[in-house]
Amino acid sequence: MSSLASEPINTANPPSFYLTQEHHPENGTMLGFWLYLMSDCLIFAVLFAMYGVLGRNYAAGPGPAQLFDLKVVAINTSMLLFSSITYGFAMLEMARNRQTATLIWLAITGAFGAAFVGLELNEFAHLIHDGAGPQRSAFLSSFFTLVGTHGLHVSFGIVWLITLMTQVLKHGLTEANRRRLSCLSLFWHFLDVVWIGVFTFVYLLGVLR
Amino acid sequence: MQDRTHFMQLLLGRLSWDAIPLHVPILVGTFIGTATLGLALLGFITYKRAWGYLWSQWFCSIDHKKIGVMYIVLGLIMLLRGFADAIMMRAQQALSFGSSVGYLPPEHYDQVFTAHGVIMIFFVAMPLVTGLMNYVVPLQIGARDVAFPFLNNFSFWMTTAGAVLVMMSLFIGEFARTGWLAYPPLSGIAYSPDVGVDYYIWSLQIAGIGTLLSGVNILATIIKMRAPGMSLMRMPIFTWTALCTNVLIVAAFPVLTAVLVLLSLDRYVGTDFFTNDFGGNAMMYVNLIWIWGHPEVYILILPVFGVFSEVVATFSGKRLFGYASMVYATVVITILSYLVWLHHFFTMGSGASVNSFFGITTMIISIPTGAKMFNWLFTMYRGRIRFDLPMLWTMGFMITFVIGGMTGVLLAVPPADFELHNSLFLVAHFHNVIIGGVVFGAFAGITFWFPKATGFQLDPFWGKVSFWFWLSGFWFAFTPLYVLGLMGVTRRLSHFDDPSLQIWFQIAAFGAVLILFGILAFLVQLFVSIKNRVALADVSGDCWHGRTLEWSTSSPPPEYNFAFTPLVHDQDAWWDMKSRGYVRPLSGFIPIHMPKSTPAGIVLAGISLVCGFALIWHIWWLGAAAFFAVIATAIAHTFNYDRDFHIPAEEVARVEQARTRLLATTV
Amino acid sequence: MSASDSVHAHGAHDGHDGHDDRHVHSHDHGHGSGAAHGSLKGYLIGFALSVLLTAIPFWLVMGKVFDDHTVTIVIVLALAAVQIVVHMIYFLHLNTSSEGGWNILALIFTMVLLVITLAGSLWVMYHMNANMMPMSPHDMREMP
Amino acid sequence: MSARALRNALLPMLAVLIAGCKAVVMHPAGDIAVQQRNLIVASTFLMLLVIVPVIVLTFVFAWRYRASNQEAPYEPDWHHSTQLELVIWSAPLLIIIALGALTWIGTHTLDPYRPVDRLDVARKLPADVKTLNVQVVALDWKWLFIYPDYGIATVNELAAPVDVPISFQITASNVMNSFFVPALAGQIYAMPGMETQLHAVINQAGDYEGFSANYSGAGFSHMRFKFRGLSPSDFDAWVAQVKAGGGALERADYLKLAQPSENLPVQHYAHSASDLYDAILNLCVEPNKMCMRDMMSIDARGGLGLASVDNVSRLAYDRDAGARAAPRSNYVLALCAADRAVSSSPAAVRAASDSPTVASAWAPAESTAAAAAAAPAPNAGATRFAP
Repeated sequence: MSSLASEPINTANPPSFYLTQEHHPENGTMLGFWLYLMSDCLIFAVLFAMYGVLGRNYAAGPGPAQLFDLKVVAINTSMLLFSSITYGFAMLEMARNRQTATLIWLAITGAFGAAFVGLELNEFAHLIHDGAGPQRSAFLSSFFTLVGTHGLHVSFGIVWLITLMTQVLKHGLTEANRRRLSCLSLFWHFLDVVWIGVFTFVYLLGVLR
Repeated sequence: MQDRTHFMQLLLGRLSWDAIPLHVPILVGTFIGTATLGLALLGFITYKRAWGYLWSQWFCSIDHKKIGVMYIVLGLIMLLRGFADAIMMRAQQALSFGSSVGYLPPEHYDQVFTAHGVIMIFFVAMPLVTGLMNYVVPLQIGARDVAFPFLNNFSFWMTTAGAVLVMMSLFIGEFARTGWLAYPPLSGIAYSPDVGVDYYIWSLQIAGIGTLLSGVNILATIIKMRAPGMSLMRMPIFTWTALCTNVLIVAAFPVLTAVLVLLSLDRYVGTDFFTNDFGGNAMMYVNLIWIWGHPEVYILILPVFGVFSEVVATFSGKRLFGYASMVYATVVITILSYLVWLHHFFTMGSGASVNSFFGITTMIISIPTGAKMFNWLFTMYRGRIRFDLPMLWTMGFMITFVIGGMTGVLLAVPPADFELHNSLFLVAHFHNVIIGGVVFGAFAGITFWFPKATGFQLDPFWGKVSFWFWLSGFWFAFTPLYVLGLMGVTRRLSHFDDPSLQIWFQIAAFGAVLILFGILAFLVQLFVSIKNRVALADVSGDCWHGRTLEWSTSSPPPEYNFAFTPLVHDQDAWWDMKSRGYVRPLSGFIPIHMPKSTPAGIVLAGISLVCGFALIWHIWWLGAAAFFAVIATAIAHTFNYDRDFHIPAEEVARVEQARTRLLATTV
Repeated sequence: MSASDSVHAHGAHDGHDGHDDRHVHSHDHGHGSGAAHGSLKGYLIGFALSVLLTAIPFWLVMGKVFDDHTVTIVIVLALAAVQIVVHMIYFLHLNTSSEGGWNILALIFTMVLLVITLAGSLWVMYHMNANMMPMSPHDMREMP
Repeated sequence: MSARALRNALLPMLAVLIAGCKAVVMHPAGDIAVQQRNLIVASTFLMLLVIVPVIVLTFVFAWRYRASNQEAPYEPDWHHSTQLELVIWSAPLLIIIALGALTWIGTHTLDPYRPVDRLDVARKLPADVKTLNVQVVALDWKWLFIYPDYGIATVNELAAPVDVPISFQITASNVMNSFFVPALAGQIYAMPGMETQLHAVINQAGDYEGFSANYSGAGFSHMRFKFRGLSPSDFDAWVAQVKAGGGALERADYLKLAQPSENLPVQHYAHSASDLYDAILNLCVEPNKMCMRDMMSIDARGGLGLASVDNVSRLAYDRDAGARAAPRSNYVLALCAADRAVSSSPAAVRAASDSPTVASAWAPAESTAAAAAAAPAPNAGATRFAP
């Protein structure tokens, strides 16, 4: 934050008051996207707070210990972790300007993401089938909403991934596409971070109760 | 027959002819009036063959100046609606005593006060401050546009879509009858099974997306696009307050979005967040919505603090006193505003330690606010104060706002709040800060920058008429409410038994009429000024002897704002330039890189509106279709890589030469 | 919809400023797109750490390693916190200099608000529940 | 300037009006409200210490440094003064420190949950005084007062003897309200399934206004009651009169009473079921509902597991019965929920509503332990992946 300190004003010779060349301010996309992520982070904060407050209101119904299968969650988590590293590989290939390799890694990332969403949907379907749907108790409401919102983000990320792959195919690794891939990279890894919170607070600590 | 009704339900959801309130004469009258005016306006535009112009030059425009103006127009139009609600309430409360029940039945009156609150906060105050920030911030930091110009256009149209949805509730169905924050369980499906709360939810969600994105946008603009040399501590104070405001927007609106999602899940899916059933907890809603709600108050007031700072410095002909402490005060308020939310529900029953913690944090906010007040005072000290319209509004603010601040701190004392919470005293308090602060500030800002936006000044006579009506109207309307609050009269009542209260409500109604004259005088002022625009014209671009960069360019500024990006050497950059012999460049123009207009924003917002409407009425097929259409349109939009162009150097030269000629005529 | 569709895609212009050659030959400095792309080594370290930091808590809980739940809870929470930091550094490439420090500033600010929202809500709601819920004092003590 | 002249002319009139009106918050009749009033006055005075100078300075500076006054000094570049800044920040700071101390003490002494410890500023609490207990229920749109010490109940009328501490237990039937008698003490919310408390004392006999201060729907404006401060002998006479009047408030009568209604006249019940308030608070007045207390008790022990997953009708308080208007058919609800009504899973059969576990939830006070004892151990429920 060095810019906070104002520089001494040069009063010696009449200074120049304008640029004669076109001014190119730094591109704000990455920053803007980061700010969006921060706001998204607060949406999750609310959902976590909701889970924190209502997470033990089982309404005389089942609690986490009876509902969650940690094996499934572990597999799910590994899907997301793998997708993270493969997205990383895609970014590295992008930096090397290798379009096909980038696309392949992106596709693998998308597949892992889809597997994650699929497993999660399967879990939800089981719960609902057992009668432990989001309407059963405040605990289940906040569980479904928190985990579902994360899943929705991942699904949205997959749609976005496919869109970007199409755009890379069409226009190549242009500057704009690189920036978009970087944004999605932030988004994707951000979802990992949220998932760390989810599997810790909801699943692991839930089962421990 | 059975199949057919089932089919109709699938096709139209809950929507039927019953939803049109043909049996309510007030609404039918309003509808006829609105429709007539609307048709007249549409006819006028058609007659003038202005559709193409409006579409290409305004609706699709991504020029921050035009979007800023459109925000302000939206805010002013919605002010008329919000004020109509206000005067209806004042009339009802002045009439409805003893055997008289007034003219509004409770189910209508309850919609009126809910709509008044929602509209005034979300669709009047927010567009007005967002509009000012949109218009002024890029000019003040010497930028050509905002960081994400398309997003800006989209944000505006989303806000408008939310406003349209609220207006639709007037004629199709009903609005919420829950108060402006829609506390559950009252707003839950069990106690509000009709469409009102759904209108509330979806209009706020749609507008909220716009607000959030516009927050991100202006934030990125201020951080990334300042002119060379403009360090943070050289930013104009309005830009500083805009920075803090948008930090608050980005950090607070997600909470609102999330809370409303949870409420809508309760209503649509049958979850149990805020219900009495299955372990839900309605207090959590109150807790969460105020985590958004309190910063929201500062989202409204901070930018107008910036406006007042600019106005006081300009019209006192002085540098702002205590720039640094003003900045620190703003930052401190920004952070503290997150630590006070519980003071809105001291009476919900949390313990004494919780209550006193939040009470004291609330009081601490008044320290930086007080410091700001003194800074303005000492800016006036040893100045040469010109009492033009913006300064008048500022003076009105300084006198009015301190009283509101005082009653605010009073309400922050929990035991005092136990007596005054939910009373008319509270109503008087927040109108005192919102009218005395936000509304006066918006008018100060509008009258201050109007000549910049249009190239001619506002008529001072009608402006003064408007100001005095507003000021006296405010005091007439709200002093009685303070008194009534001390008499133990609570808010949101549609009928009273005690005849001795009536005189106070009549005085308050009289005050509302004065405010009505204030609004009318403002409209007359606009009309008269446009009519006399040649006489009121300002060709200098610097009619107030301004201090910041927006006054260095022409009025109205060219599309590209500045022919050359300014270099900043001091806090009051333009004042510094003027006092050190700045000479306007007349040659050497270069092509300027600019973003292109696009209809994507208005289209996306339009489809979102359809989506919201469909969800309100449970027209599931349409809602789903509109949702996928929004996604598809957004994706399609990202395939458009052709988003910018260059204004050729010759064009820039032509515009600048025209200004040179104009300037020569006046010297 | 996303912030990615900035119109100020200055890529082409950045090129005019004499960076053309650099642009073609070296992309690993993340020129233009603002964020560093990281390195293979960084990603692998991050991945290995994450796997470790994920596996341990799952093992602790699923294998019922400690009898005392409190110990497990503390360790699990600590590991989660570490893993979040690992992700931030190795995957999100967050450091004090990215975007002129604004990224980390925004993150810190968000974290502060996050703590306020979470801790504040829990504190407030705990008091409310303690004061108002129709439970016996005994049951209340059972609550976390 | 004419508007200001008008205002000046009207100010005396306002003063007369204020003097004439009954500003109950400024002239309360109960010690708690008196202390709250004192706090209001003291904090206002503290703040005026800074507000008045600001307003005066605003006018003085505006007049003295007006542009037409060329004699006033003009220093366009004067913009900083460390001493002045110190004053600017420290003056409000000092006032807030004083106000903060006042707040901290005031909030703790006037905590509504804290029993009163004096009758008024001059009189201590007599040793032999017996607190009057009142159970308050906010209904749609009237107030029910139950006097457990006397076994009586009233609607829209609350009576209490002068100089006797009153302990209110406050709840609501379905939505949030706020219980407020300005002359007696500050308000506190009344919320369904929750109990707030208020302690107060009335010092002067008389009839006072009481009402709901938190908007609760269409009949809100008429949700008012009389609060009668009576001398001890008058109060005893009043109780006797209520008892003589007959009428009983049993659960069925309560359910009838709880139906939405407006402008209900005062009603007296000579007898009120002793466990009624507890049932209202726990949302289990209707015989087939599980009490909130039992639900929470079960939850505190980890819930009932999958076995009771279909045990839902006993937990829906608003959804079927309590609601003011029947909710319309909800398609999403129908789509997402497993069809509980016709569920034939063994779990559903086990958790049929006559299972001993939950049937005992009927009697609230005693059932807690029973329900908990009968509940299966939290981890005993089969996980859904078990064969």
